[in-house]
Amino acid sequence: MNLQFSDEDERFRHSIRDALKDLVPPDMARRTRQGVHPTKADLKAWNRIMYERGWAAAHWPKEYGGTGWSPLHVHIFEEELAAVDAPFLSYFGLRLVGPLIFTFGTEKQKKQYIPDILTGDTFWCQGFSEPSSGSDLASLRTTAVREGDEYVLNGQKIWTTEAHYADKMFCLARTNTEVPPQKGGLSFLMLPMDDPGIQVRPIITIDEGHSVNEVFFENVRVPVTNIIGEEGRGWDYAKFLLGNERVTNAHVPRAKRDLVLLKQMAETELRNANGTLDEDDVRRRIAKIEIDLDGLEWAVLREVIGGSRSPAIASALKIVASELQQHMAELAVDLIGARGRVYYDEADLERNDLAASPPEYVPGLAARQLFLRATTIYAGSNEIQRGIIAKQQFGL
Amino acid sequence: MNLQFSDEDERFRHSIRDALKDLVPPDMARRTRQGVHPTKADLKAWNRIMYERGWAAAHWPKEYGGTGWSPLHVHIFEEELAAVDAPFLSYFGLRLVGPLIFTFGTEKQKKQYIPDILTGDTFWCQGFSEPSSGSDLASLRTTAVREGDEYVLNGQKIWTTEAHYADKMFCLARTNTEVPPQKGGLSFLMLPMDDPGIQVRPIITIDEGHSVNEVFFENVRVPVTNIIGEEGRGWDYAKFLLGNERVTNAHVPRAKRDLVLLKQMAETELRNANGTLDEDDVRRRIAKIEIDLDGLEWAVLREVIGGSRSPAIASALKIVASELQQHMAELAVDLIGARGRVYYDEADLERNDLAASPPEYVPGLAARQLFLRATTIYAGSNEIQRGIIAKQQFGL
Amino acid sequence: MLKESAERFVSGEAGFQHTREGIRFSPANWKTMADLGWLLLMIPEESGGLGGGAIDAALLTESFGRGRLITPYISTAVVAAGLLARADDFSTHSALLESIGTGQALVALATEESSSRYDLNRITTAAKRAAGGFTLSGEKIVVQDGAIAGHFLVSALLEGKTTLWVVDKDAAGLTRRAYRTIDRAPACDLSFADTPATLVLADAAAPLERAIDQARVLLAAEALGCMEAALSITAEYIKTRTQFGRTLSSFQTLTHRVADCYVKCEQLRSALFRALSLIDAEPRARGAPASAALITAIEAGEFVCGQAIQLHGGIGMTEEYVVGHYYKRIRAIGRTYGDLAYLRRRYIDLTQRSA
Amino acid sequence: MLKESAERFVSGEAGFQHTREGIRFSPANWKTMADLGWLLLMIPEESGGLGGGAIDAALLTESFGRGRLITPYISTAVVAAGLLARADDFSTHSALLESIGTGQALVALATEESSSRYDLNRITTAAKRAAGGFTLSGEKIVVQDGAIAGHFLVSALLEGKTTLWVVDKDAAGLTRRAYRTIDRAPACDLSFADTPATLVLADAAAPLERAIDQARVLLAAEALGCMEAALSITAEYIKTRTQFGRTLSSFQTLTHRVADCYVKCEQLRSALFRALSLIDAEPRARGAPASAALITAIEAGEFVCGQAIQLHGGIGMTEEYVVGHYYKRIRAIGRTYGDLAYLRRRYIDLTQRSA
Repeated sequence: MNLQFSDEDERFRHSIRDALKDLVPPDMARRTRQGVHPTKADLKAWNRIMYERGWAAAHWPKEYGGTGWSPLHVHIFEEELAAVDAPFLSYFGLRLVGPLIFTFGTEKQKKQYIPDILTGDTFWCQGFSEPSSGSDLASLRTTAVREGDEYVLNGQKIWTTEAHYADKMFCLARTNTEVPPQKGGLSFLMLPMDDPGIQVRPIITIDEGHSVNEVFFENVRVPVTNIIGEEGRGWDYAKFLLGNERVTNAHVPRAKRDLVLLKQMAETELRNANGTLDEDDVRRRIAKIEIDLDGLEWAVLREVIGGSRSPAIASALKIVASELQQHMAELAVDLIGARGRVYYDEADLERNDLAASPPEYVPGLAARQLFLRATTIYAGSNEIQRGIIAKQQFGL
Repeated sequence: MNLQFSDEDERFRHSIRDALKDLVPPDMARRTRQGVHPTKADLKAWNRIMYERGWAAAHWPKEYGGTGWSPLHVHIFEEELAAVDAPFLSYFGLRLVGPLIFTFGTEKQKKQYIPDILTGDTFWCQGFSEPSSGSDLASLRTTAVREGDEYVLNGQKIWTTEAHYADKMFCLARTNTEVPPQKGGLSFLMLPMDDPGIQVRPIITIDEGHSVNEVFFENVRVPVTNIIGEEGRGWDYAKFLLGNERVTNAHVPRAKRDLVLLKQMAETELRNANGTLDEDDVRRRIAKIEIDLDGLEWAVLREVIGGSRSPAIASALKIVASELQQHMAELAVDLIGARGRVYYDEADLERNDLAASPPEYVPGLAARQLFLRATTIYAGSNEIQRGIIAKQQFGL
Repeated sequence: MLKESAERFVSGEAGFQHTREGIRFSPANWKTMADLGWLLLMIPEESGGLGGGAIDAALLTESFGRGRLITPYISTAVVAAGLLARADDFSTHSALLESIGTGQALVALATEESSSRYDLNRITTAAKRAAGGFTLSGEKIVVQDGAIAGHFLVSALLEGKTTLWVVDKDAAGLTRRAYRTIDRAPACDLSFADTPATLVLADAAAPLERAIDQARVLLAAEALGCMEAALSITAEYIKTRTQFGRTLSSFQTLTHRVADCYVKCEQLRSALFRALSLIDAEPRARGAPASAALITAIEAGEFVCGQAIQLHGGIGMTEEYVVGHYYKRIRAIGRTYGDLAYLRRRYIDLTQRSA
Repeated sequence: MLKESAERFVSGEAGFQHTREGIRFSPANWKTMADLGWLLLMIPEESGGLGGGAIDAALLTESFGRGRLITPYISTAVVAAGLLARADDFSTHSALLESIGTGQALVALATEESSSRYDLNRITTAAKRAAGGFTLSGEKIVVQDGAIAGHFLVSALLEGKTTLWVVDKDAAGLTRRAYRTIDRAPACDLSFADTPATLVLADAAAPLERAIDQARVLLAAEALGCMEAALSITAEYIKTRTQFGRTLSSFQTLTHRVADCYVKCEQLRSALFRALSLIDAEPRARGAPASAALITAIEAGEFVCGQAIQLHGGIGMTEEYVVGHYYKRIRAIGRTYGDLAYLRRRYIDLTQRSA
């Protein structure tokens, strides 16, 4: 298999690069570089800028407001976005519920939800995980009991990213507790987050940041028209979403940008360290990361262009990408010496009042390393992925 | 816990060191350094030399021909032996069946077998593993059916080290197939290897060396007086042997000597490589090995002096020691460049007609690295050891 | 006896389980530690201490690790007290040492600078003779326990030599910027502008290295405590947590991971015992095992406490739960008295280059 | 089509399964390969070859890996043929190139010396003008396929430049000491004493580096074949082998290990595709991915084929069984056209130091 960017691809890349020049506000770019959890204001502002250029949902078909670009062009576009430190647009509307709605939803639902997803006026969150479920969707317990034209929702979600930002949630609930979730028991429902029966409790993660939440449902009444697709097909739709994620979850464009920054940082620190850092070890670790990342990119491009070759590939990509993110974050912290144990408060960062007078790249690195411990846990822990590979690829 | 060698220990060490000076014939020492599987002639000759000084079974009680030294002195003695590249005396008589006989055997058995073990006139091998058993002694199938004053032995052993050298074998066989091996079904029997019902087939390992064998029994008749201890207690005796092995299997004295040689070799190669080897990486790998080995030695000394603290320790020692041996062997091969892929025949070695005009330490390194892949498999694979730890230490 | 008393202390009022709402330095705990006689444990009797050894102190710090205690014990009671006890002019500093013993004085060591990377002699802070004594000028960063200390032991260059000084927190020309570290320990940066200082050691390189080797070994002991606690909590957790209708402990991958963690703990324990046995040996024989112990602690700790998070899954990632705090302490331990790069280089210099 | 034909070849008469009694170079196989047109596959059509690309050759070597074939394909048909096709004076060497194509000539590359450690320019063998031409003096070690070759391409210094020469095995003053490598490939040492030689390249550094980058990528492809075969044999083995009354595949630790191996194979596959796509790029853009592919092959291969032995247990350690042979081939692959230390340094030079 030969895979090279054509001249046309290169022209496309340059046109994007030109268009993106100076588009990201500098403080927004700095926050992205520093790995701060993006603020809602940043996300909304950037979503609007992208929307105005028709690029909010670059990966969508044209008819729903996307660009209609080829997967390879979308990939190039995302690389260029990452290269200018653009914030990552909120995932849940544009990547998850949007495609779910335009693929399985009614015409009315498309009209009602899609435009606000594109503009960023409505933010979404995803209610999948539950306290008892961990990596196991089959054990979901939240119930949606039909009463007339409504479902009555009771239960609890956990690890709900951006629930504290979100205007709406789409979630999995058991619409039929008589049958197992895999066999028709699950459905996708959409609900407004300001329903009085919904309570959001922040979960502070070990980086002391707030990006995930617990969400409690107490007799939340959802009109039956808020179901996506057919009742009982939630399991299938969840698999559809996971299929969409197989490539994006590798976060290659972002990782490539991080590697550029990491290499710059390493040169700076190596220069300053003047022999007190272990240069060969640093260079070897960078080389290992770069080799793995180049390989990962190639694997993703093969998926993007050639379509999936094996059900185990997505799991392999997840394992490699998550470990790679961790290794990059670990190396970054190792480069900065004793400053790697300083706690940098995001407020200090905004006030630019920083302990240990660090270079710009220092604050956020230690917190980011801590937060990224989660990458080998979430979206199906790496142990789960190994189980999938053993089963799917080898029948073990 | 404070652990330091006393002045008396140091005096002991020096007395041994003086006594060992020039005791090992130079070609024998070279073969030991080169990691050649020791010849029977070497083993017999060295056993005799040790015997004449009363040191063949340094770790045994005085009454059976040992030295009666403290475990710490035995450890020091073994270190000094390793330091002069003495061959490792054959394990099975001196380490295994000897103690089994003097602990559980009859007076007659002691008189009959112990003297020849001490002199090295009788070499033993151990019949434990079978094709179907791997790490699982409970699935042994070799049977010893009592007929009058004899057992009739049928079955097969595998991985029998030195069976092609051995004069006698002690082996586990099922004397009662009605009860499980753990519950009285196993016994230890001793047999002469020249019995016509015994067939030894060499197994060539991936280093192309011959140290292990398959052994087939066809109606081998063993007098009932050749049973060790009581019939049916084979399982307990096997555990007794494993207990004896918990420290010796770490091979610390030998590994310390290997590390000295490895460090010398590294300095030579680094000097010659003149920048083409990755000096920092080599030094870091040596440091890692040394730190782990020092730790292993300390763990062994704690066992030697303090006695066992936890049933999981032996498994931990086995895991660490086996991986350490592999890492040392791998580094050694990595140091010698393209010569690391040359196959050195033991015959070439003796004729000193060697490919790629290597330094003395080169031949044998590649084969040794290959052979040591077995360390994580034999004596209970490292996976088995992890299972033991999980169960014994954590009740998992 | 010390061991039991330490364990009682940690499992009683002081440990993480009981201070979860605000995991931070507790003056009350410190007072108790003073009352128990722990704060001058390692100080020779002739200097007013208990004359205990590093083995005793290691029992304490291992317990502190287990209880995830935020305490300036190592910085104040081991490093600072140890250095003050060896002061060139002991009488000048005996009162401060005594106050450490009663728990009234907290003294932090300020050696790290923007580009020292743990090298004690790679500093630019300078001492200078001034009217009536000496002053210091320069900057120190990430001073362990600096935010709560009343005095600082500060390294500075004088005539090309590394010297050690004591500075009062309220001294003229001293600016302190207080903050905390990822493990919730109090820290600070210090900026000296002609700040009056009193000499402790005119030739500080060797005593500093010795004091910090002690700190390294005691940090390794604390790491062992963290790891043991995190591991035992994890082993219990997987016995009860169910997934896919089975307890997690029925998945062999997870139980074998626990076994791997156990092996790492045992390796650290051995390295630690070795370092403790050689802690009073000559610098080379002391420095290599001390570095080896901390190297092992950092590597093994990253694995064990990292896997404690991994095996817990999501809950392990939360600030509310305890295992993440063990992990963060390990991360901080690995960046206090040397990191892996520094310690490995030092170890190699001591063992692979001729003296 | 090439892929299927390669697989048929390997699973038919040529593969390991069928030559187990004597795993060694087979002249009959070589003849078949010549008949199939594989031996000048990568040679441009104008030089008498098929004008195929490295991707085609990689399909072959991956199959050879899978079948654990002992073949001088890379040394003769890729490296030597490729260099001869680029000879300064093609007409002098076209006959030898043609004989490679027909399978009659085996040509081995002799570049490594006692202290070159894979650096093509770190040599001492010298060329010198003599009556009627040139002669070489010096020594080469571990010449891949040297024991069966009829000619050698030999690197030597002439006026400070690395030059390349062809030498007949029967040339005057040439001593050959034949032996084999751990993977049962035929090798030799060569000693030249005023040995007559014919010039191939007067400025050989760049073409040699290019030819060897091709060899590296094709070796990586062969490693992938070894790994895939070892892994699939292992996965099947653990399904049937029982221990403690259960199949090995019921132990999650083992099935997850298989999954880890799969991930490594996929990583290598990606690195390989990348290197193949860039194999004709300029030296820097070609060299980094070529090195990366072989680095990945060596590391992933050590893991996958090592675990194939581990998961088999004792049987995997025997010379009679196949997985050990895959492992040994990986070990040899990692010491042929550069080892990890060399390749990493080269990769870093190409990617982290400015041009």
